[in-house]
Amino acid sequence: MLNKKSDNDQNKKEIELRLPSKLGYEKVAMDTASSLARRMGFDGDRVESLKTAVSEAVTNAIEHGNQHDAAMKVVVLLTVHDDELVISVTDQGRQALQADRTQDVPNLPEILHQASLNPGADKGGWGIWFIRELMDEVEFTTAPSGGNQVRMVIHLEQP
Amino acid sequence: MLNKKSDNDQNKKEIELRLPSKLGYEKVAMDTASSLARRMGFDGDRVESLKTAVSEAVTNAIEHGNQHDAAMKVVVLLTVHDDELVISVTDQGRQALQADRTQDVPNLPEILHQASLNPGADKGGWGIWFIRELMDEVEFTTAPSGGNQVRMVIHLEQP
Amino acid sequence: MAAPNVLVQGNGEMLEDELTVSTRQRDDVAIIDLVGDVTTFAEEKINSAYQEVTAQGAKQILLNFRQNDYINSAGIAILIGIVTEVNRNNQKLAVSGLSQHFQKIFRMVGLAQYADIYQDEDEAVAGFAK
Amino acid sequence: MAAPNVLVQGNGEMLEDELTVSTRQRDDVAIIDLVGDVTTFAEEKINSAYQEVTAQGAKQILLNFRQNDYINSAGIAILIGIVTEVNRNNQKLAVSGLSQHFQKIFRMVGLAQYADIYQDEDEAVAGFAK
Ligand SMILES: Nc1ncnc2c1ncn2[C@@H]1O[C@H](COP(=O)(O)OP(=O)(O)O)[C@@H](O)[C@H]1O
Ligand SMILES: Nc1ncnc2c1ncn2[C@@H]1O[C@H](COP(=O)(O)OP(=O)(O)O)[C@@H](O)[C@H]1O
Repeated sequence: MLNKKSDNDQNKKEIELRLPSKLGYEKVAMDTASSLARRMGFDGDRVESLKTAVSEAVTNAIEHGNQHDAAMKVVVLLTVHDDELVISVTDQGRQALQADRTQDVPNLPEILHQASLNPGADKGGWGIWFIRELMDEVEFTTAPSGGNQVRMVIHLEQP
Repeated sequence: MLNKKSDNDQNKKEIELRLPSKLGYEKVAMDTASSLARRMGFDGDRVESLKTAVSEAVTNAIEHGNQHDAAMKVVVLLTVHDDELVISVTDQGRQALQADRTQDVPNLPEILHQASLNPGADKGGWGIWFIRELMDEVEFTTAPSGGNQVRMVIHLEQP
Repeated sequence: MAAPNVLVQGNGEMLEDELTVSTRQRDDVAIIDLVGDVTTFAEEKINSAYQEVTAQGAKQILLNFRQNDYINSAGIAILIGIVTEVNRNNQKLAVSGLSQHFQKIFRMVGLAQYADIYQDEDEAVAGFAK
Repeated sequence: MAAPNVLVQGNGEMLEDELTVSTRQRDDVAIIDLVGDVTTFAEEKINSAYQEVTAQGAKQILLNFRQNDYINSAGIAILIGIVTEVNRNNQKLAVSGLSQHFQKIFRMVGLAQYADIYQDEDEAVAGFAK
């Protein structure tokens, strides 16, 4: 599933980044993706969208998939294509991602209502929705290793 | 040799980057190191030095160690310490680094003299010297895998 | 979103806590300046600043962003918490200084319904005065 | 330093060739503008620009750098090739527009002995006129 366009040459354009599951390190993934996208010719607005999507995916892998166990790795695979950048983020699956969570569309008035009843109510649930809104293609799968994997694609519009 | 200060916690602050051996990809390593160093608090001048050192080490790994075979990987390991950043760059050793080359001090007047006799003469040989001049500690070893490895340290001076 | 309520201090890494929060008063507006990253690590700082200006009787509050290249969903959740309190306390909230991208994010989330978005502080203070 | 004499065109990747070279004349100075990365991929472009201004009889040549965050040792080797030619052809060479870091690199290498380093184009043109 990882590389739909996979061919012999493709792994020659793959960059792999392995990060400790510690909040803060998602910024390294965000900056690496941002630098690569800028050098591929993505414009500023798309690069910003990519930064948010990558940081949310890695943050989820750290927080949920790997449960903040710093010794567990988050693997970010960036594959450069002529017309798109494909990013997959894989965790070690200490917690499995429930399929129904990937379709969540958070509702702010409802969240505010719940919080007005109980100030401690969860105000989150935006990460996956941001990724889906900001990227051109998004797919959630289970990696062969058993970890959760999100695959995101951002298309390069030729000027 | 890789992590002199290695302890149980240290691999929790290790970032690994694997790149194809294709010129241009050294820029991704350069940008990742630069982003990390800036976020650690290194000043602009030190970050520039680090960028040059990392790009030279990765370029050597691509050109010499892996002989431009894009399917061979260059592995960059970045380890965050409180007071320093340690970067090791490892290739797959298709060509071995001769120990005496690590002590080269290129001489511009001599290079220009040779080039005046033969315009095709090599005008390079600056990469390792740049790394040695710009980083606080530099060490060349052979990795357990058999590849060439350069380990560079840059110290964070506390303000 | 499990947001551990930690406040990590700089330890040479600087990868965690990169937000500076301060408060000041301008005309009838309590301004909370937010410089840096707005993530889960920001929770205590932002909530304290809000409680401080509220204890001082603030009725109009401006969250003035600056150099915030990194606001993530945990940061958005913190701001939703502030909106909850602002509603409860009958205050008015506005935001200024957001980049184009984060203005877009605020609109996507629906926060623009609860806090007017201004380009900069001057515009915001003028907006409150209307 | 094996510098393959390739000239790779943009193919959506943009990871290889990121240099734009152009030439112009100002007073008695032939200016070669270099915008972008100066690496092994720059060889043909820089050498052609040098040969072009030399064929036109240039005696004073300015390499005017701009937005060059990335000059590597292969780029330095190309510039050493230019110094060789400049010596052979009894021309004068100067450089301008380098960042602090690359001014330092040029001094470390010893290139400052063979090409005066100026902050910007105006300063360089004035320097040649002396
Ligand atoms: N990598 C992951 N592994 C396991 N569960 C996940 C992962 N990513 C997301 N989830 C689940 O999906 C939910 C929604 O995620 P998200 O939209 O990012 O919001 P939040 O992280 O704020 O809860 C999470 O609360 C979690 O239960
Ligand atoms: N990673 C490496 N693997 C094998 N040989 C290397 C490696 N790095 C450097 N070398 C050898 O050391 C020499 C000097 O390297 P360097 O100073 O970077 O200059 P240059 O690459 O321009 O020759 C190279 O020409 C090569 O023979």
